[in-house]
Amino acid sequence: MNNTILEIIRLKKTFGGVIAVNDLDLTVAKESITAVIGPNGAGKTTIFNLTAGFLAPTSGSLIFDNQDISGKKSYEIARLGISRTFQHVQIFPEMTVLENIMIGRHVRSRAGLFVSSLLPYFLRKEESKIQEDAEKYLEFVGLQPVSGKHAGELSLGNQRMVEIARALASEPKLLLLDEPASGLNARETLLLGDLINKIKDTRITVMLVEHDMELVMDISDHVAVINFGQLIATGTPSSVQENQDVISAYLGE
Amino acid sequence: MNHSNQFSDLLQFVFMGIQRGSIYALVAMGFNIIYNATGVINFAQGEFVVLGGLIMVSMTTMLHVPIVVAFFLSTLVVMIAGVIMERFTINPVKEPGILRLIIITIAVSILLKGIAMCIWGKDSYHMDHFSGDTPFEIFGATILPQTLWIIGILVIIVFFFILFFNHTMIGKSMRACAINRDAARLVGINDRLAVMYSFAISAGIGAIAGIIITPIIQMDYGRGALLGLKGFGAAVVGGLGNSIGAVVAGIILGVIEALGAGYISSHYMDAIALLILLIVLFLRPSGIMGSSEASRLKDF
Amino acid sequence: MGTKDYLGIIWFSIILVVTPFIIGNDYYIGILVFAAFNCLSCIGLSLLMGYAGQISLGHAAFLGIGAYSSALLTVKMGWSPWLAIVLGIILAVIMALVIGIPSLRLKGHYLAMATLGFGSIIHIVTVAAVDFTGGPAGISQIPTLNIFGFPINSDVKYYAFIWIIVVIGLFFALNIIHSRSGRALRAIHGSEDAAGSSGIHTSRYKIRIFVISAIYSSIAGSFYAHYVNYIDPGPFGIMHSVLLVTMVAVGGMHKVWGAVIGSILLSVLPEILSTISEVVEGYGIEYKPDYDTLIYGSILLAIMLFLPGGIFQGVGDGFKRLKKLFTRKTSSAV
Amino acid sequence: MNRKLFCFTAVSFFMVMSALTPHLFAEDYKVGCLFSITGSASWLGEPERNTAEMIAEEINKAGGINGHKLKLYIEDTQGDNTRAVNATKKLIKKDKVCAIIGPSRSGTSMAVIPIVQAEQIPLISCAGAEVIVEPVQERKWVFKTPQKDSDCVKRIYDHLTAKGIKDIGIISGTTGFGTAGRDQLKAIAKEYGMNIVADETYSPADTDMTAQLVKIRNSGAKALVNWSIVPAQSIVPKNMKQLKFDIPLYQSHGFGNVKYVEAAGPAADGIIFPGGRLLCVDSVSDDNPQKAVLKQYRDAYEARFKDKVSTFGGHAYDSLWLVINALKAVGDDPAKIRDYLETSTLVGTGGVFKFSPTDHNGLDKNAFEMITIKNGEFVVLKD
Repeated sequence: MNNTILEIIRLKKTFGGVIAVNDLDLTVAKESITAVIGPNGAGKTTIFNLTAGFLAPTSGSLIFDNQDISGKKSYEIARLGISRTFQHVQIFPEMTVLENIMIGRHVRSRAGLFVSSLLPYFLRKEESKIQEDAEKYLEFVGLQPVSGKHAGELSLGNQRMVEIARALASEPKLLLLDEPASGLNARETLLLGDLINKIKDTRITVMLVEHDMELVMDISDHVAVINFGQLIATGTPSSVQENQDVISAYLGE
Repeated sequence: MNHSNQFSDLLQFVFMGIQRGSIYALVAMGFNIIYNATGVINFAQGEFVVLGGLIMVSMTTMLHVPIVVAFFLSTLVVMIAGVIMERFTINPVKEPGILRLIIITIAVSILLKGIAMCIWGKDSYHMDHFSGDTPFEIFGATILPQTLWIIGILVIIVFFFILFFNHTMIGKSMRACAINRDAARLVGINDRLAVMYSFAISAGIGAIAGIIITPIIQMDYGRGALLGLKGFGAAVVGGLGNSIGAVVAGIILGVIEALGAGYISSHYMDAIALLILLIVLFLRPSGIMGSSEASRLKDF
Repeated sequence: MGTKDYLGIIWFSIILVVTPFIIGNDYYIGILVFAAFNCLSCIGLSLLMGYAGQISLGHAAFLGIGAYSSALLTVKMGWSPWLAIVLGIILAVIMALVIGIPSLRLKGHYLAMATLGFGSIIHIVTVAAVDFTGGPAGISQIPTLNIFGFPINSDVKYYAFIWIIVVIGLFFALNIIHSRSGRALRAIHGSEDAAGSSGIHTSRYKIRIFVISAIYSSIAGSFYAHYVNYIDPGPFGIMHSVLLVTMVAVGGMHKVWGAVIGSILLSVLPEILSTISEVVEGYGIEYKPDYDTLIYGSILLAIMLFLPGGIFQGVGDGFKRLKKLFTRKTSSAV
Repeated sequence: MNRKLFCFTAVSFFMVMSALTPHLFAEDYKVGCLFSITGSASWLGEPERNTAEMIAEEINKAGGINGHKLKLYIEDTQGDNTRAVNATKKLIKKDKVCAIIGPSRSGTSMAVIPIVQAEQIPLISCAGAEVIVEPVQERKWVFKTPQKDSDCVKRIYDHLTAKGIKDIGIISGTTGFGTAGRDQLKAIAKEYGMNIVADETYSPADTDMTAQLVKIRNSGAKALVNWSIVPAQSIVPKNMKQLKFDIPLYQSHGFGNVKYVEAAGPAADGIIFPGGRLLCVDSVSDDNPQKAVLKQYRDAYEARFKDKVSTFGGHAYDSLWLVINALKAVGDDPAKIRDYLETSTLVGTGGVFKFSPTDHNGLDKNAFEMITIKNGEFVVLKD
């Protein structure tokens, strides 16, 4: 139990009549890299959305760090220590790269709206601390050269890095990466793999949904295969690769 | 007061309500068609109604065009106005943020109002009823032939509406765009064209609403805002995007308004529909006929 | 607040101080007083539109709440105007919470609809509740303001007073934007999902900023009542709400400075138009104030289509381009 | 040069000059006008502006006022308070007018009163509400020409009393005019022993008043008074006809617009309302002192603007002539004009005015004529 950071128990989510996630059980080990794979429409992103609080489960529960988080709102879950990135990059295009990452420090700082409007001078210290911290994460993903640019002007690969840096800046225990390699070229994907390993080294658990099998097999400690909202196989990359159910799910019977 | 008298009063209020409500329903349908195609509330919807009414008045009283011909011509003119609006203000926008599109429709509504004021001035225009104004009596309550026209035309429009969206290629592709624009584009539907059609149809429905109500209310350039607002209320109460819901909600709103004016107070009549709009918005944002899950995913 | 904004405020204040000496005439100063009311409302509204990405089509109702609170409490109950203003603010906050909490919890632009309905209801109530608000006949003999026994009873005095208030309001607004909260607001505007996943309580921020923008309008409404000394429901209808949105959008909704510029520009526009009309009349072209509506609509539409960042950003970009052109030329010359 | 001749030439030159000066170099008399020419109440402002321009042209063609040209500064309030306040300031501070006529609406009049009181410029409002000139102590600089609401109510109640009707329903539009009338109807009812059994309202944008009328029908009212100035008022007679609700319908003087009669169609026939005599010039008896003025104004207006004359233009006519008479008598000093106005009399379109320090309206209930609609025309009611 102590080795588990996220435990998904009999999780179910339906949209109208469509069942997206069906009685799913899944555990994610601490400080591991766990990949969730499966054919399109298998319910992977729905699992992420449920975990990160963007959707409320129809039934079942999610235990994160010994705490039931099912049905909690996304901002609450973020405060508890789950950060995520999105399948379609969600950055703040009008803000600079540094500011984007400073947003990640939101949960680790306190200044309120009313004080900041009336007495901004008392908050100088905190503000410069936020910036200092953000710069560390900027360096971590290697984006210092573009720090002052508007995030919307960056290449997709760099935008992904901004997103990841922002997520890391909130000091999560669990990082959810939703198809981080989609849209990246081969070189960028390699760098991404290195980065994810680097993140793991900082003792953050990484859970990712990914279609790039090479990347998944390369970096994952565990792989969970989902089809029709159900878990059909789990294990090490190599064991999953040989699983008959997985092969038939991918190839179609 | 004896019972039959009370009943005839009630009936009278209901007639009044249905007449008002039918117009709200038509305006609401117009909102929905554009909403489904673009995800935007078209604030110029009320101006289509005004344009329809005013053009009809000019055609029948000044140019002496026969009513039936004028009816179709006025509708056509307003539909063209709708298409022009779409081609010149909605279509060219490259990165259509919802906020920006909303403000664009507000700008168009101001512009249309200004144009109407320049062409027709500020007088209110009245027009003869389609088939006389001798009321029929039903159980002690009276109903104008024009009201029957309004109800009849509403029914016909709803009928054609269902036919169009379920049984024609254009209608089906428009529906596909409303459900999932990306997917529709993938199967080769021109979504931009669908947006244009939606403006044409919604302008046409708005114009018809204006044409049929003008004999009763006297049309002037400034009526668009309130008609738009009430129709908007109907669209929300019926569930944004749900046109049949809008028709039901429009008539319910109209009847509640009339009953409110009749039994509670006429001083706050206009506030009643708006209050219902707010209550529905707060308690059931998906509308009385929509699913609550859907509203959470809506952009607007 | 950034250095640029400090410089901006200083320049703005200098312009404000110099202006009365240039224009001289009390009449024009009066127009600038009205511009100040719009400016104050628009600063609040731009926080909502530009930074929280929400649109309110009922802000004139908050003006009305401020104006009517001030008028009723001072005229009918003999309260001090300052106390009345505070009560107006409290009422505006309560109403903003009532409207904001349910509609801002939802994604998207439900606030636009709710405020539209709310704005009309407030307007209908001011018209219909004759015993309370005086109905369409309005409330007259609203006292002029006093600061420590010093009456603000001329246009010039009011000009000075109200623009000081605006500058203070501007200062607060700029502080908000450049704080942690302001960043959070901009993030919400950029991507609500990403903001949520970064631990930002999106709906709470949106509600707060909506409340703040309501406070700005309520204050503007109170000061309006004390300046004109008479109010009726006329200026608090939907059309004024739309005008305020127009001002913010024309000026540039992504910058508070845009709202300042937009509101001043559109407030003096009728004046400019009537001056132009006098000139063109000399050439036999008749211009009627009727066309004002057309011109407002056209300006708004043109800005939204071609300069979605508004005049403020448009002018800024123009300068940048010019600068680039200039530096390139000089460098190529060297 | 012969010295004597020089003296003679010089003296005669100065004499001729001084005789000519008022005509050649006299400063214009500046009068401000505040009319809601555009916007929602343009039907008031347009005839007012037309009338004022017509009179000014006439006066200037005839050589002006004591040799001074009459110059009008016409401002459009658009029926909006803010604009009205701005425009008033402009007239007083930029154009330096000596008197102001207008505004057209009661609300805008109320909004500008504090300014003219403070700046001490006489204002003759063209709007209906009585509060504009009352209490007179607080309205030193404010006058108005339209007939009083209370007099209109009295004429209606006189007529009802003569017919023996006591139970009445009232329905009014929710504008300044309608609300003021509603208050007066209720206030004066007791004096006449009237019993108001139903009190309904409708907004200017309303489209159907059957609900209100059914309520009035159920209240047992024997007559209905419809008090409004907006176009929506013509829906009331139409709805009554639709409901086959057949009791006498009285309107206020706000019905005095041919367009409303046209909009109501045949349903308008038989409506009774107290109105200015301008509406029914031809059926006013020849011995009425106003007849000549009415006929002259109507003919001039209709010939020039190809539009039916309205009582609203008449209010501007009366206001401007009051100012012109004052200018003739005392010149363009605002304080003198004000003092003169308080003693003015005028046979105008709205009635025979007799102003006094306690009466800044100068009209009584005889300013109204009971008018009815016959075949879509206004005629004097004879019974």
